Amino acid sequence: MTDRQNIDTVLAERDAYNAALAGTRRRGGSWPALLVILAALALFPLVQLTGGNWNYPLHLMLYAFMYVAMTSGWNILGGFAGYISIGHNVFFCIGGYVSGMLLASYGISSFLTAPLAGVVAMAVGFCVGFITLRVRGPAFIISSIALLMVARILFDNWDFVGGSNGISLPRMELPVQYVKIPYYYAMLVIAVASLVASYAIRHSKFGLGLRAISQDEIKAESAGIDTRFYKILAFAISAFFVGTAGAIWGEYMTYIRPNIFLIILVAANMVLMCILGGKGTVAGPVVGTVLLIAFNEFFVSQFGASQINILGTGIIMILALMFFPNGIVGTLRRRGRLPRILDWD
Amino acid sequence: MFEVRRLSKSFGGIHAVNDCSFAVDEGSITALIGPNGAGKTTVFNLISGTLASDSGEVWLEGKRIDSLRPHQITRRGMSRTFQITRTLEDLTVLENLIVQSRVTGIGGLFRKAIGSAEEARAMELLDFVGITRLAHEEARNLSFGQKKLMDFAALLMSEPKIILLDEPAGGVNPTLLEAIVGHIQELNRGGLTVLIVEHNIELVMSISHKVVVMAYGSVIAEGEPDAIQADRRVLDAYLGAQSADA
Amino acid sequence: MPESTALLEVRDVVAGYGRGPAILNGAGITVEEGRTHCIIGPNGAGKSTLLKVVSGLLPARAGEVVFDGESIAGLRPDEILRRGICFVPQERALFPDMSVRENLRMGGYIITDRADLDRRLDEVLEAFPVLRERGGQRAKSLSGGEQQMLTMGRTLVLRPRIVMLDEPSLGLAPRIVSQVFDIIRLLKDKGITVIIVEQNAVVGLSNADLGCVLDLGRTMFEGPADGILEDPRIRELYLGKRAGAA
Amino acid sequence: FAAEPIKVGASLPLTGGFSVTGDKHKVGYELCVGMINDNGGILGRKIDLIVSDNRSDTETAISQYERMINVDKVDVIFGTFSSKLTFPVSAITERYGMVNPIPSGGALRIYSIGHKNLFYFQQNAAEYIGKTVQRTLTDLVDTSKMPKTVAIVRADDFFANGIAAGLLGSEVKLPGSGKVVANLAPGNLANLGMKVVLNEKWPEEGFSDWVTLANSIKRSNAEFLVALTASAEEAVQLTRALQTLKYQPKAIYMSQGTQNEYLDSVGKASEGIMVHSSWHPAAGWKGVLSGKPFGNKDFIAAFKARYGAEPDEDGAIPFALCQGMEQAIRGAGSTDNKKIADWMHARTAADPVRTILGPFHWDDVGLPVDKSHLMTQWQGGELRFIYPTDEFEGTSPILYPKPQW
Amino acid sequence: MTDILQILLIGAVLGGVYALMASGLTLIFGVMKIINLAHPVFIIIGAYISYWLFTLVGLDPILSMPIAMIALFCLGIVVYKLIFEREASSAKYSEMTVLLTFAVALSFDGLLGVLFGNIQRITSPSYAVEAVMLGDLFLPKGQFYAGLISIALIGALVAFLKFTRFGYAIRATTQNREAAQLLGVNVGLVSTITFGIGIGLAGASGALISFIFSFFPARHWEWIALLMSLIVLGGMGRLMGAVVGAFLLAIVSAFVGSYFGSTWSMMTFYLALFLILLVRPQGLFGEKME
Ligand SMILES: Nc1ncnc2c1ncn2[C@@H]1O[C@H](COP(=O)(O)OP(=O)(O)OP(=O)(O)O)[C@@H](O)[C@H]1O
Ligand SMILES: Nc1ncnc2c1ncn2[C@@H]1O[C@H](COP(=O)(O)OP(=O)(O)OP(=O)(O)O)[C@@H](O)[C@H]1O
Ligand SMILES: [Mg+2]
Ligand SMILES: [Mg+2]
Repeated sequence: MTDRQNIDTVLAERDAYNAALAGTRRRGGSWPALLVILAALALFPLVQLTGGNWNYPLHLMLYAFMYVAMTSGWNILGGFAGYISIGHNVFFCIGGYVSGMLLASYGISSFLTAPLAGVVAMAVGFCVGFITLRVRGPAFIISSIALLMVARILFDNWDFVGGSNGISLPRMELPVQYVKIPYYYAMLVIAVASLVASYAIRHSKFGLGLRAISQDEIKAESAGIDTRFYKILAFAISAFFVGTAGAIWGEYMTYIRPNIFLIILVAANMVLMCILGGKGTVAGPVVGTVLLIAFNEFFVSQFGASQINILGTGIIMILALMFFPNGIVGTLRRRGRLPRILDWD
Repeated sequence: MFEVRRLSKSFGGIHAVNDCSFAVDEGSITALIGPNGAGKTTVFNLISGTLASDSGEVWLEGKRIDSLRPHQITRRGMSRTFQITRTLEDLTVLENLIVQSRVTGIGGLFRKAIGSAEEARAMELLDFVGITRLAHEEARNLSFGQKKLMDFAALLMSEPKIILLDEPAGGVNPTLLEAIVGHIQELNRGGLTVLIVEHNIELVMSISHKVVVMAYGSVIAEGEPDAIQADRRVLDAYLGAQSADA
Repeated sequence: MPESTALLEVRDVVAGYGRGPAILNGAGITVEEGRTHCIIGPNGAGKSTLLKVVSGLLPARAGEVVFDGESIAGLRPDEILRRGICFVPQERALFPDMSVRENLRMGGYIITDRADLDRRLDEVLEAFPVLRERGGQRAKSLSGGEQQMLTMGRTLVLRPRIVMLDEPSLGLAPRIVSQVFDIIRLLKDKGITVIIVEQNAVVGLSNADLGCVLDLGRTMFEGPADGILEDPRIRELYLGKRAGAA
Repeated sequence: FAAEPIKVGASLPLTGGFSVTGDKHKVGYELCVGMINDNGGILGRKIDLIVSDNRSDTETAISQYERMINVDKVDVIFGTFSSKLTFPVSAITERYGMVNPIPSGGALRIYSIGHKNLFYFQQNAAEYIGKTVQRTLTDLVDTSKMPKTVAIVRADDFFANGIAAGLLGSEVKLPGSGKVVANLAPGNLANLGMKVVLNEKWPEEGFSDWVTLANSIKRSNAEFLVALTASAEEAVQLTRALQTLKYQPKAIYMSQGTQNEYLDSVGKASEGIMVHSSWHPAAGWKGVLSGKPFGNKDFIAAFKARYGAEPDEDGAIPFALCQGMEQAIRGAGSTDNKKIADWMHARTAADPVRTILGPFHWDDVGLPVDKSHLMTQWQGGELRFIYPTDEFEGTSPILYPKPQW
Repeated sequence: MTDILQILLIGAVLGGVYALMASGLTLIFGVMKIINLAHPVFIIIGAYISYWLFTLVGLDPILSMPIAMIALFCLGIVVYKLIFEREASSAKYSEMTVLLTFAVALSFDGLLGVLFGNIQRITSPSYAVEAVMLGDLFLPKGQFYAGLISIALIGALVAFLKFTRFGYAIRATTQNREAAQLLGVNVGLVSTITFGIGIGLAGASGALISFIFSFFPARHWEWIALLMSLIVLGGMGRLMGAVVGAFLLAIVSAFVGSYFGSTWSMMTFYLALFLILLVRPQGLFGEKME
């Protein structure tokens, strides 16, 4: 039998025990470093003046910006609210077609119409969300795949927009070394905007509500959160960024057709990048996007583009999920090893 | 202030709630008791809008609320806890509390998630239920009883006018329970209306002003605690031998 | 205490979840064959964690778990079950879509001799006539009390040497609570050693032979149940003042 | 040691839906480049061919040409397979002022958006293939035995839609601006006096319901079936389904199915099926390689010697393309794409590019002038060349009506 | 009338095959809550096994079905052990596995592509292009045999679950994993074997479709949505639901394909899915979740 302890000792010990086990609060990110990076990105296109051919790096970077924007957008619904959509490229497609058709028919540049394209995507997101957000978990994931398939069939058979053959868009007449720069900046702006939005949401009541929804909707409702409205709003906002990115991408490609946008791999990329980086974190989409694109380039340069590429992506993903189940950002944070520059939550 | 009229709900063939009516007076503590499966939790679910009733009405402060959605009901000042605690597992305990605080208008949506006044209040509540150290812990890591305590603290965050407690004592350590009961009574004196479901009969009898007894989905008795405790039907259906000893 | 009577000896266990801090810091319990034990302690003390360690659901980081003279630390839950330790967790552990009979049959999953199993099933149905009545009904449609009986009945099919129940009275109406403790006595009569964790400490301890107080992840006190009930300090720290009135 | 090699880049669908043909394009390019290098290269420089696999995916194809042009810094590119991939790629090559010689990409729309550096290395745009179908039937089939009804089914694919537009006589429009590129009315089927009893398309990806489609065809009772498949694989699937259901029309024409793989997969069921082609072993075209005559016969011999197998259309076309580009680089005297384009545009009927697919010269948009497709038919497990009857020796008579399954 | 019967027949025989394709998926979902997006890729692996056995040694795909099944059963076990087992304790298991299976699908897609190239294949046993005539109606033999075998296999599976001790364990694990574990079920083993069985069924259906559909590694993406709509329609995790869903949708899609054109036949599956989500989210046979 243990000796009988004094009540006060026990109470004091309890306090000590509690202090020892107490969880620590999160730190904030470091802003100056981010601003430096942003400035560097903004100045990067100047390299074209050096006379070298930097078109491919520019292409890769704007491609990465595009995915940052789409993945952050996706993250608002998939990460914060916990509704994993494998059909978000539908909005990518809608954005591309709205701006693309305006460009092809009236010659209005996508740079002007991209926000409108985003708004249309948002509106469609609103309507779709109204139906599909009634179910959650596996059923929602499946419904998102079905949405993708339905959109594909509809676009393939919609003659007005050129059906499955698509339509080609007028080119911007610029000397070869400058031709990527406008798109570079446009994508950069969208990416930064999506990150800012994502940050703002993450730190707002709305974001907290979404995270509550991702955990337990009934509980969230009874806590006074209008879950239906929150979810649909999240869906619409996330569609906005994906749609805007699609608008610019369409003009950049100078050609739009359903199978550029509506293949499952595009959606998969969004999901993968987000999960790899850390779902539900602000920095996760950036980390995931950069890593995945870097891996992909690595494979292409080492082995040429081939099936090995797909195999490699798959294996990386398996390993990432097994060893970083909360994404790189999420897992590092849990272990307290997250560099401050990535801690935006 | 609050009234349930002829509420019914069935699942498949089971009439979980059957033509159930009772009223809760403003500023009172009313207990809802009854055997397992009597339909108490279902009544809570119907009142708070978590479930849609088959028929019947729910009135709060002179307005019908049975067609409202749960969050609308919460915003009218009626909050509840869950018998099987529902926690937002990935959120920290602090966030679990903050989530319950009131958000107004679209502008409010984009206000800072954790305001400093809210945080102070939340910490105060956590301190009261003795889990301050867990404030930044993810809620999934709490023990059964700790979740119950967190749930209770969170309920108070929204500063409700009426609270529905579904078995708040189950799984909570008796020492702490006393403090909590004391707190509820104090709030009640400040004007809070309480409807409580509880199997801890001693607790029920000591704090409630009125007791409503349910069995098989309907109210079988209603009245002052003493009268209820002496009621044969209640004894048979609910209390059994054990309380006869007490 | 003579060594020979200890059926299960848990000593100086250190355990925690994942990479987290140690929740149990030298907890232990000595379980004597054929006696009923009650573990009490504040919320988050580590009571459930201790049972999880014994049942093999959670690995211990240090310490010994000796059952019947052999160490069972590191074994899988089903292996530990085969040795005769059965654990009923805090959440009711039924198979909701299986019938009552199928649930009972699952209780004897590790019994390969069909005839023997049938005999045991009969015995259990004899002991719980309600279960025979509801044989074909799905487990999830039973009331809380019936579900608890089913859980216990299922344990009886197995005839383990030790049964560990985590808060068996949780959420049950007083009438059913007394039934549950009747069943626990029945188990004891059949020679089964019982360990219960109870927040309803007074009732728990008064139905047990031995008690154990767990706090801060350590065993603070171990001894005869009535001794614990009467100790004023323990009463103040863990049982609540009200307990005195009971 | 000689000068820097000439880098040539090509992105091909080596895997994915177009893999069978894509793979053969690689073989065709490699054979030709290998022979040029054996002959000492061009302008004293060896050729370094870089082929990458775009998995039949549009975005990958685009990105690979970007990469080849900007990172690998290729001097010349060879085109990719299929209209679907060529359409977007042509925008990239145009932007960088690269000549885009196209082995396969016959849809008229590709040539209607004002690109200046495209050169098509087959007989004619897809929309005009119907002419060959029409002439084959009018010239070779007795009017009284001519089918009266026709079912036209097609993949919802660029190329197949192009052929269908010609056969059905639709307008070819640019969506968006709505500009009409060509009005093909009344269409070859109308010219043949046939009534269209079924007009159906299937999605370009993910279609597997061939039995239902075949059942619809059978229910239509059409005497002539036009099946515009986008790939050899689709041709195989459809043939098998039709065979299972014992649909017995008087004639079947397919847009794909000249490949040896087709024969391997359907066997005797191929008997009597007509497929148009750009190339046939019997065609006696005379070409030039490394400044020396190198005709179709030489190609077949070289192919057999190197790969031990019979070549087919999909090996011949890229070979011809490479042959043409060799002449163009040599003619331009440099790998400057501007000069190459000018040289190619300057070709005429009298002074064409000479390849194993015959002579080529192009109009402003890059389509060949004065050439038309061949019609072939599977007969006794061999692809026989049945039309035109007057261009070369070795024409076989048509097998009509198609024998029953 | 003959027309209608004919279309019905075509749909029905295909339904059998879909049912088998979906049954493994449903089983795995039911027991482990894994939405196996890699299921179609395993089907394709099964198809490759039959293809090579047919091409190299001339073994009939129906005869090689057991081989494909056993091989895939083993593969399933290996994959489970390597990848899924360590996740099984994670709180977000169900969600994680969606992504993991996706990654597995991607990896096998790539691996098969490296090994065999993304070239379309199909086995050609003689019955693949023959039909049984029933008066005016014909029944494509390939589909007919495949449908029959599928139904037999599903029947065997149902019996296995209902009547064997292991079947009991599987069902118990489905309903309450922890409870099953505490009653002495080695849930790790049960999960492993169940996963193996599910993948084995994928292998079997792969062998059967090897002579019905042409296949290549990347083809599996096209089947994911189709299979998913079947299991959602029936109620996720419900074996009988998946079977009924498969027949229903196959038949409806045959009618849509016949009367509205082939382009729209796939639409049947997705629209059905949306409809069911709208009207009865738990599926035809599922029970309402909270
Ligand atoms: N979602 C549901 N589906 C089917 N039956 C249900 C459902 N919820 C409750 N029931 C049934 O309705 C009846 C009333 O249940 P309820 O939970 O309201 O009882 P209770 O009075 O809260 O009991 P307890 O004291 O055990 O919590 C029970 O018979 C229960 O089985
Ligand atoms: N899964 C988990 N991960 C991390 N920490 C946990 C987990 N489960 C419990 N804990 C922590 O372990 C401590 C003990 O928990 P345990 O469940 O054993 O308490 P308990 O004594 O059973 O309490 P109660 O009476 O409330 O059930 C608590 O402080 C809790 O925060
Ligand atoms: Mg209840
Ligand atoms: Mg506990």
